[in-house]
Amino acid sequence: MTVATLQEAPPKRLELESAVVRFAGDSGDGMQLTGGQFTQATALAGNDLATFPDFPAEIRAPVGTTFGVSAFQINFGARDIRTSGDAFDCLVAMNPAALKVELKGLRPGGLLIIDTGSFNDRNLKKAGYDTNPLEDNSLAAYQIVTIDISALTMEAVKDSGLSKKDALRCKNMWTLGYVYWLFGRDRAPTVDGLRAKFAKKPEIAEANIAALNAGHALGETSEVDFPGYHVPQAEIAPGLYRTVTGAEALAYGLAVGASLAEIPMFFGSYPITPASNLLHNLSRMKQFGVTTFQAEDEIAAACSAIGASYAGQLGVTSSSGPGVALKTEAIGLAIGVELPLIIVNVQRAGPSTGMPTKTEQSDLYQSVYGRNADSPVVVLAARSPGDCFEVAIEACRIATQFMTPVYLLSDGYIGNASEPWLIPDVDTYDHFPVKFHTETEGFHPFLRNPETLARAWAKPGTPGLEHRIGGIEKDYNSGHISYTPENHQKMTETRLQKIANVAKTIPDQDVEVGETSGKLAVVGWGSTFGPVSRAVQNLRDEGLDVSHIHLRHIWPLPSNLGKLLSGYEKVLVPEMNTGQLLTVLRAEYLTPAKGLNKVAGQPFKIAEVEAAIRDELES
Amino acid sequence: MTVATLQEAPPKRLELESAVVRFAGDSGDGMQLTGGQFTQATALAGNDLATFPDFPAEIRAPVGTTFGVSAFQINFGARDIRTSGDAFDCLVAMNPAALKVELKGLRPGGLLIIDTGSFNDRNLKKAGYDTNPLEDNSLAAYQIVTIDISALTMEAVKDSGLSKKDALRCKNMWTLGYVYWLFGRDRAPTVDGLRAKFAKKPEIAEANIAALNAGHALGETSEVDFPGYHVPQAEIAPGLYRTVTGAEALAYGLAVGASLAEIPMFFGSYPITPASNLLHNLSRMKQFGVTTFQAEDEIAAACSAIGASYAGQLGVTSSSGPGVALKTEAIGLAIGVELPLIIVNVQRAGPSTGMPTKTEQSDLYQSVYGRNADSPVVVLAARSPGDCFEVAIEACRIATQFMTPVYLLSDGYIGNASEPWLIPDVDTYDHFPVKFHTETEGFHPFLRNPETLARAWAKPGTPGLEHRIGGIEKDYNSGHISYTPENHQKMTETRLQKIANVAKTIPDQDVEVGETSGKLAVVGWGSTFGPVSRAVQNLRDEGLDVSHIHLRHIWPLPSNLGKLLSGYEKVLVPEMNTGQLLTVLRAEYLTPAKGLNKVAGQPFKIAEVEAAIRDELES
Amino acid sequence: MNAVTQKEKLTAKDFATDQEVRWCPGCGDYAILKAMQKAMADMGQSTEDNVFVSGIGCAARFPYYMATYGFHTIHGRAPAFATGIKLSNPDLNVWVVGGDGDMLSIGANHLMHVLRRNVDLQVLLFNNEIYGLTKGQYSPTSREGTRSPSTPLGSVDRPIDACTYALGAGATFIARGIDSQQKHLPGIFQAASEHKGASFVEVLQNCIVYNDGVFNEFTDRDVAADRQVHVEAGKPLIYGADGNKGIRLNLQTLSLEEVVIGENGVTEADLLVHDPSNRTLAGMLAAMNGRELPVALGVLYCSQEATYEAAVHDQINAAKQSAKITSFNDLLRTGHTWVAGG
Amino acid sequence: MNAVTQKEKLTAKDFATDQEVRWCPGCGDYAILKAMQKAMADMGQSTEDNVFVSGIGCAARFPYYMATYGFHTIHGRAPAFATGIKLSNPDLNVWVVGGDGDMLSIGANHLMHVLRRNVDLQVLLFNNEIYGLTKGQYSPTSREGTRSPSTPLGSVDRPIDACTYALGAGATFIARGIDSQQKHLPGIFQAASEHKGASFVEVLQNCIVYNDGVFNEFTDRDVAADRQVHVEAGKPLIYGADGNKGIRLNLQTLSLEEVVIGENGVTEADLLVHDPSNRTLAGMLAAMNGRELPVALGVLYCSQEATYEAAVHDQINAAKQSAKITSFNDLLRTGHTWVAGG
Ligand SMILES: Cc1ncc(C[n+]2csc(CCOP(=O)(O)OP(=O)(O)O)c2C)c(N)n1
Ligand SMILES: Cc1ncc(C[n+]2csc(CCOP(=O)(O)OP(=O)(O)O)c2C)c(N)n1
Ligand code: SF4
Ligand code: SF4
Ligand SMILES: [Mg+2]
Ligand SMILES: [Mg+2]
Repeated sequence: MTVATLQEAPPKRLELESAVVRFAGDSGDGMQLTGGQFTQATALAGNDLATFPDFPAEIRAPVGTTFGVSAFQINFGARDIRTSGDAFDCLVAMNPAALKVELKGLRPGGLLIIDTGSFNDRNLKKAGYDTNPLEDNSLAAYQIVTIDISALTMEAVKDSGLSKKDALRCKNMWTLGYVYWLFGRDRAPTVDGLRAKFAKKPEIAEANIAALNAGHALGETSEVDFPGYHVPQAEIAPGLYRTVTGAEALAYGLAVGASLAEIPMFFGSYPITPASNLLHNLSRMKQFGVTTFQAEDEIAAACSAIGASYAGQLGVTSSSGPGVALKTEAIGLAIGVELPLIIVNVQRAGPSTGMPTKTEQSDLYQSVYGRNADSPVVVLAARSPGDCFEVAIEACRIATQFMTPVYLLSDGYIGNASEPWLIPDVDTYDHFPVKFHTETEGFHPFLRNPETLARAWAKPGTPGLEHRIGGIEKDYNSGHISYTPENHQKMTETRLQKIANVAKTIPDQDVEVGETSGKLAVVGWGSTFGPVSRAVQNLRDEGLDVSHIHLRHIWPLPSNLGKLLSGYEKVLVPEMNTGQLLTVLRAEYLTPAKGLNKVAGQPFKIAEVEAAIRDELES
Repeated sequence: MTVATLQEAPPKRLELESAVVRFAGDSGDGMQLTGGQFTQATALAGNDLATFPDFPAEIRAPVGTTFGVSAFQINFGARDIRTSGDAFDCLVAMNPAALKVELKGLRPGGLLIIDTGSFNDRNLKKAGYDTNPLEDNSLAAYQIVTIDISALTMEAVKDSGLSKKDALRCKNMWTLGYVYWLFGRDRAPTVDGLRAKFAKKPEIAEANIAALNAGHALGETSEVDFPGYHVPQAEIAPGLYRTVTGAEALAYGLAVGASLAEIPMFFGSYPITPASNLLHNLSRMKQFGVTTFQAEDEIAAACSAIGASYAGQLGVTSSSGPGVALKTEAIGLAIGVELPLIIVNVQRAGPSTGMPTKTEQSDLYQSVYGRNADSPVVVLAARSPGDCFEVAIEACRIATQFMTPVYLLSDGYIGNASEPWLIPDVDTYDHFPVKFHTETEGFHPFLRNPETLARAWAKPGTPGLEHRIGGIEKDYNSGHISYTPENHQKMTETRLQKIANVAKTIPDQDVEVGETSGKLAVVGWGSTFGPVSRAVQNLRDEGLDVSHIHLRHIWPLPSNLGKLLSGYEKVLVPEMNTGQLLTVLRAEYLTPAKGLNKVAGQPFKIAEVEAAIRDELES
Repeated sequence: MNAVTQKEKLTAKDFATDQEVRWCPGCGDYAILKAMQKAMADMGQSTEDNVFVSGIGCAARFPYYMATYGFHTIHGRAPAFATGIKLSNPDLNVWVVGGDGDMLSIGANHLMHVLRRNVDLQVLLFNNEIYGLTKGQYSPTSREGTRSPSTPLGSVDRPIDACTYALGAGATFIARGIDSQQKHLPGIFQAASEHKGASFVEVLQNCIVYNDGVFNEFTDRDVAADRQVHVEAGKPLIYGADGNKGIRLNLQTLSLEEVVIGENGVTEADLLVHDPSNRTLAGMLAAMNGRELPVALGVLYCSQEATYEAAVHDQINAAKQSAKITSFNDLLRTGHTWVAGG
Repeated sequence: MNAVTQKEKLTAKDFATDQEVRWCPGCGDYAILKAMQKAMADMGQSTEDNVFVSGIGCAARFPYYMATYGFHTIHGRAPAFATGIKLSNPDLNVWVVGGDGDMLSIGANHLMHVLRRNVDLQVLLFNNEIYGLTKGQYSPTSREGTRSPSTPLGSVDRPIDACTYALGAGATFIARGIDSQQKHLPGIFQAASEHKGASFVEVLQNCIVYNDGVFNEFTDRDVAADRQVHVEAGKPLIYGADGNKGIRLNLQTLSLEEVVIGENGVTEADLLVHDPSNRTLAGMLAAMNGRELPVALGVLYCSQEATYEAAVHDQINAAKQSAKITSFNDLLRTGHTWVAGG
C-alpha cells in the first residue's frame, strides 16, 4: 500500500490562530465518535472550541448514500471560539457521498483528506458522481491528501483476529490518529478511553489502538508537502472544565433549579427529535429524586406535569415545535389555574415535520403568542449549550415564584452541540425556596402575594386547605367559579400584570459587545449568539460602530430594553426564522428594526452576519 | 288582582328614535323564545334592529339562581341599528335573580317591568336579597311597573285545562303581550306562529294566545302613567329580509362558497360552545352535498378535513379557541403540504375553559402567530351575523385559489346574535372554479401557478398523477423529500410570498365612516363593528374629526393599509382582548397606535368607545 | 413519634361543599354524587387525602361538589393529570371523573394508557350516551340512529361499549353500576377504591334533558329484575323477578344464553359462576347490555397486579440507595474534566 | 358509455417508486413492503385508486415507496386523515400504515374510532415494540423491563396487546402476521382489502437496530413451528413441528390450553375449530402471544357489518332525493321573511 500523493515533509508545524475541521462519512463510519474524541483531545490541549454534530434524519440510511452522510464539525483556536466555524479549513471525507455533500463547505485552498479505498464505482454512483472526482481535476482548488485508509486500517489490525467487517470499523480511529498527528494532539487519553470502553472486548480495544497509532505514524513518517499545524493554547477563564451539550446542561439545570426551589422535579415528556435527549438525560437522574414519565403523547406529557405541579412538585415538560403545538391547550389551563410549569422547546426546522434534525429558531411566535385567549406567559431562551444550565435555573425560579408557565427555548443546534464548560459550583447559587401555603384561616387558592401577584400554592394532602380549581374563570376574591364581567376583566389584567412583574426581578439588559448607544445594535437571541458576537467583535476590531445585544428574557422583555434600543440609529435582528423577535420588538418599542433572516436549517455563518452589518452601516 | 302602582293613562304614545329592551328571567322562563318573537314582530314593524341572546353556562341551572338567569336583548329603531344597545331603556325582570343580575344595565329613569308573583322569600333569598327590593326603596331611580304576571297568567288560562305547571309556562307570552302593547306591535304573526307550532297540542296554543292577549289587554285598559311608545319605521335598503344568526350565515356562506368553487364541501368538527351551532346547521344541509363528520376530537376533525381536501373536496373545520389550539399541529401540516382548509373559530372568553358562553376576540394572536415554525396563513374576520356569509365565501375563494389554510374568526356574540339580513341573490356571485391538475406530462405536486404561487391540486383516483406528499420539507423542483439548506430557504420564502400574494387579490381597505385622513382613525375588526361605527358616527355628528376603519382581512393586511393609517395623527384600536390587532399593526407599520381593551365577556358599549375617542382627541 | 390524634369519622355530609350544584334538576349525576359521599363516609376517608380530577362536561363538574381536593381540568385529559398527581404523591387517593364524551370520544387514549399502566386511580365514567354540557350531540356510546343536533337524521356510528373497551385496554378492575341504585353504587365505589391499581367504573347515568330514559329497557321498574344481573364473585349468575333466570355458557357457540331454572331440565349447577379473575368471562359479561341478555352489574373483572406508581418509586428509591454520585457538584464533575487557564 | 379500455394487470414492481428506500439495512419493513407490492399485484389493483396514508415513524415512511397515491401525515393521526379521504371518495381503496408508537401511543384513540365506526379502510400496524425513528425509546407494546434510552433501568409499564385492543375497540376484522412470512403476508393484506369495513392487521416487525430479535422466541427457525399457529376458518387449531399440537378449550377455567394429539387420549376432535365470527374466541386467540401458548397468526376475527362511509352517503343521497329545497336561493328564503324599504 502506498500513499500516492504524499510528498516531501517540511521541517516545522505551521501555527494557526484557529482551525475548523469537519469529519464526514457514512452513518456507519463512526464520525460522531471520532469528533467527540477529537474534541476531548483538543480541549485538553488548551484550545477553546465549539462543535456541531450534523447527522442524517435516517436511523441508518443505506450505505454510501448522500442522505446517509454523518458529519461532525469542530472549530478550535487560540482565541475564544464562538461558533463551530464558517468554512472548513480541513475536511475529512470517508466516502464519495461525504465529499459530494460537504465539499462546498471547504474553503478554497483548504485541506481535503480522502479515503480513496471507498472511491469505487459503486460508491461513486451512489453519491451521484458520473466521473471520479479524484481523477477529473475537479478538486484542483484544494490541497488534497488521498490515502487508502481502508487498506491501511486492514493492514494495521491484521493481527487482531477481527473479522474483516469489524476490522474495517477501525477506519475512523485510523483517521483520528492521522488528524491527531496533523494538529499535534496527544493520543494517550483516547487510548485509555478505548481500553476502558472495551474492557470486556480487549481485542477490539487493541485493534482500534493499533489503527489509531498507524494513522498517527503515517503522519509522522510519510513525506508530505505540509508540516502539520500548531494551534496555541487559548486564554481561557481558569478552572475545571468539561464538555457539555445543551441537552446535558438543561437536564442539570432543571434538576438543580428544582433543588434550589426545594421541591422535587417531575418531568413528563414524549420523545421527539431533537428534544428526546433531555428525556434520556433526566431518566438517568433518578437518584436526585427526579421522576421521569414517558407519556403516551405530548398532551398527556404536559397534563401530567401540570398534575404534578398541582400536587406540589415542579412540573416540567419538553418537546419540539409540533409537539408543543399539541400542548398549548393544556398550557392555557396552567395559565388559568396559575400553576408552575416549564415547557422546554428544542426547536427544529418546520413547518410540520419539516426537517427534524435541522435547527431553526422559528417557534418564538408560538411561545410568545401561540395560545388562544389573553394568555401571557414567560419566555426565556438559551444562547449556548452551557447557557442552558443558567437559563434552566432561571426558568425554575420564575415558574415557582410567579406560579406561571415558562417557555424555555433551545434549538437543535444548542441541544446537540457541545462546548467546553467551566463547571459551576452549585453550592454558590441562591436558593428560592417554595413556601407552600399552610394557613387555613382565610384561605382560598387565589389569594395573591401582593408584590408578585403570584397565587397561594396549597398542596393536596394538607388538612384544612381542601380546594377545587379549574379552567373556568375564577372569582378574584374567593377563587370560586365566576362569570361576572368585571371579575373577568380584573382577572385578565391581573394575569397580565403578574407576568409583567417578572420583569422587575430580572437584570437590566446589558450590551454583550460594544457601546450602549451608537450607529447599529445587533439584537440576537438564542443560538445566534456565537456568530453574532464574533461578527460584531470582528467588525468592531475593524473600527465599525456596531454593538451586540443578546436577549435571554424574550417575554417579558427587560425593563430597560426600549430605552437602550432607542440609543442606536439602527437595529438589526438576525434570526433563524422569517422575523419573529423582530415583530415583538417593533410592536413593543416601535423601533424601526430590520431582520436578517436565515431559514436553511443551519446556523448563521459569521460572514453572513458581517455582510449584513456592513450593509446596514452603509445603507 | 289589581295592578298596584299603575296610575292615570296619558293620551298618546311617546315617539322614540330607538329603544333597548332586555327580557330577563329564569332559564325555564322562555326568555329566548320571547325575545325571538319580539324580534320578528319588530322587524315586521319596519324597524332596524340588533339582538343579543345572553344565556347561562348551565344547561338547566337550578330555578331562581343568579347563574340561571337567561336574557335576551334587542335594540330597535327608526335609524340604522349597529349594536344590541348600551343601557336598557326597558328591563323585564321575571324573578328576583333576574333583577339582581340585570338591574345595573338599566339606564336611570328606565322602565322596569317586574313580575311580583315571583318575589317571594325563597326566590329573594336565592337571588341574594336580604330585603325585598320592591319594598326597600332601592328602585327609586327607575320607572317601575309591578305586575303579578304569574297570577294574571293563571287567571288568563284558567279555562285551558292545563296543569298549573303548564299554565304557568304561559307567563312569557303574557309578558310578550304586554310589551307588544308597550311598543304597538302586531300580535297576529305570533298568534299564527303559536298555532302552527302547537298544531298537535291546540290547548297549549290557545292558552298561550290567551295569555298573550291578556297581557296586551292589560296594557290597553289599565290606567298607567305612561302612554306606550312608538318607534317609527327605519329607512332600510329595500328588499327581502330575514333574520339570520352568525352560525346560520356561516353555514350558508361556506356551502355557497364551496359551490362557487365547484367542489363538494366536507365539514369535520367536534362540538364546543359557542361553535357547535355551525355543526348543527351544516348537518341539516345534506341535500346540498355537504358532508358533516362529528369527529372524536378537534384533532381528528381538522385531520379529516385535511384528508378531504387531499381527496379533492373543500375541507372545513370549526371550533373555539381551546379546540383550535389542538388543531394547530394539523394546520401546520396543511400549511406544509399546501392544501385548502378553512378553520372557523367562534371565539369565546378564555384562557382555558374561561367563560364558554361569553364573547371575546382574543384568538387573533393564535390565528396570526399561533403555530410552530414559519407558518404563514390567511386570517379573516366577520363583523356581524350577516357578514359571516360574505366572509365565508371569501374564505372559500382564498383557500382554494391559494391552496392554503384560512382562519375565519367569528365570536360568541356574532354566532348567536341575529340581525335582519337583506337576503342576497346567490346567482349574482362570481364563481371561482377549482381546476384540478390533469396533465401528467411534467407533473409533480409542487408545480406552482406562477401568479399566485399556489401549487397544483391533483386528485387521488386520477391515473398518471399518483404522488406522495407529507410534512417533511419538499424539493421545490420535484416535490420529493429534501433536506438541503437552500431548498428550505426557498420553500420558506415561497410559502411566505404565496400568502403575501393574497393581498393582491383583495380590495383596498376603505374607510367605513369618515375621511381617509385626519386626527384619529379608529381601527376595528370583527364584532366591535357595531359599537365602533355607531360611536364614530355619533361623534362625527358632533363635529369631531374621527374616522372608522374596519378590517375584514387580518392577514395578509390590505396593501394600502399602512399608507392609509399614516394619514391620521392618531390611531385607536378597540378590541375585546388585551391588544392583539394592536400588536400586528404596530409591528407592521410602526404606527403608534393605542388600544382600547375590554375583556369582560361582553361587547363594547357605544358609550365606552365614545369616551375613549374623546380621550384620544383631547389628550 | 408523635401520638396520632384520633380523627372523628366523617359523615356523608362532610363531603359536600357549599357550592350550589349546577346540574339540571332530575339529572342522574345527583344520585351518583350522593352515593359517592356515602361511600367516602363508609370507607372512613378523609377530605384532605382524596383528590377528584375531572375533564369537561356535566359529569366533570363533580369535583366542585366534593369537599376534598379537586381539579377540573380540560376535556378528555383527566387521566393524564391524575397520573402526574399520583406519581407525585402516591399517598393521595385519586379519583378521575368524566362523561362518555370526555373519556371515550376525545379522551379514550389517555383512558387506555392509565388502565394498561395500572396507575392506582379510580376512573369513573358517567355514561349518559350523550354530550350533555354542549347541548345534546350524540356521543361514541350513543345507539345507532340517535337523533341529535349533529345527527338530525340519526347517527350511523357503531357505538363503543365502555367496559369492553376497558378490558381491551388492559384494565385490572372493571365494574358497572346505575346512577339510581343507591344500594349498590357506594359498594362499587368502595371496591374500586380498595383495588390497588387502575379501577374502571362505568355508571349508567340518565341525562334527563337530552337523553331521558335511554336505559329504560332495563331500568324501568317493571323490567329491572328481569333485565339486570348483579354479579358476585363465586355466585351463579341468577336473576329475574322470580329469581329463576340464569346465564349459561353455550359450548357450541362459545357464547352466553339466558335459561330458566326448572325449564328444559336446567338446574342452578348449569349456570355460570362468576369469577372476577377470568378475562374471557369478563368480556362476555361486559357485552351483555340489557337487550338480548340482561345488563351485567357489579364488579365484572378484578385482577391484582403491580401498580405503576409503586414500580416507578421502587426504581427511584433503588437508584437513590445504590447511587454513588449524590451531590450535584459531583454529578457535574463526572466524566472527562480538565483544568484550564489560571 | 365509453368502452372501458382493458388495463394491463400490474406486477409487484409496478407498485415500487423510484425513491430510495430509507430504512436501515435488514429492517423488517422491507419485507412488509415486498409483501404489499405482491398483494397489490395479486389483487389486480391499480396504482391510481389506492391511497396509503401514514403517521410518523419508520413504518410511516411506507407510502413513499408505493407507486400509488400517498399521504405522510402527522404522528398518530393517520386514521383521521384516512376517514376524511374515504368519506370524500369512497371509490378509493385506502390503507393506513403506522408503527406501535404511532397507532398505540399517541394515536390509539383515532385507531379506536376508525375501528368502531367501521370505516372501510385497512389499518396496518407494524409492531416492532419500540420507537424506531426517534432512536429506540420503549413503546406501549414493549415488554416490561425493556431497557431503552428513556427507561435505562427497564420499563415498568404493562404493555398493551394490539389485537386485544382492536377487539375491545370494536374492530370487525383482525389479523396478525409476521414481516418475514412472505407466504402468508400477501394473503392477509388481500383478505383485509377485501373485507368491507375497517380491517386491522398487526404485523410483527423486527427492528434490527433497536429491538433486534424481540420476536425470536416464536420466530426462530427451530421453534417457529411449535410456537406459531396459523388459524384458518373451519379448521382445528393444529400446529407443531410434528403437526400434532393443538389448542383446546378448558371448560373449567374457561381458558385455552396446549395439548398433544395422541397424548392423554386427545384427538383432533377435542381441538377448537377456528370460527372467525366468534368474538370470544378471537379474544382468546389475540391473547396468545408465543409464550405460554403459541402466537396466533392469520385472520383472527371477521364480521360483516355496515360501513360508515356507506351509511353517511346513503343519508346524503336520501336527503338529496327527498329534498324540497334544492337551490341556495330557496334555502336562504326559507322561514320567516319580510319585504322592507323601497
Ligand atoms: C377541547 C375541548 N373540546 C370540546 C369542548 C366542549 N365540550 C365540553 S364537554 C363536552 C362533551 C360532554 O359530554 P360528556 O363528556 O359525555 O359529559 P356530559 O356533559 O354528558 O356529562 C364537549 C364536547 C371542550 N370544552 N374542550
Ligand atoms: C407530534 C409528534 N410527536 C412526536 C414525534 C416524534 N416521533 C416520530 S415517530 C415516533 C414514534 C416512532 O415509533 P413507531 O410509531 O413505533 O414507529 P417505528 O419508527 O418504530 O416504525 C415519535 C415519537 C413526532 N414526529 N410528532
Ligand atoms: S344536561 Fe343532562 S347530564 Fe347535563 S346536567 Fe342536565 S341532565 Fe345532567
Ligand atoms: S430504526 Fe428499526 S424500524 Fe426504523 S428503519 Fe431502522 S431497523 Fe427499521
Ligand atoms: Mg355524556
Ligand atoms: Mg415501533
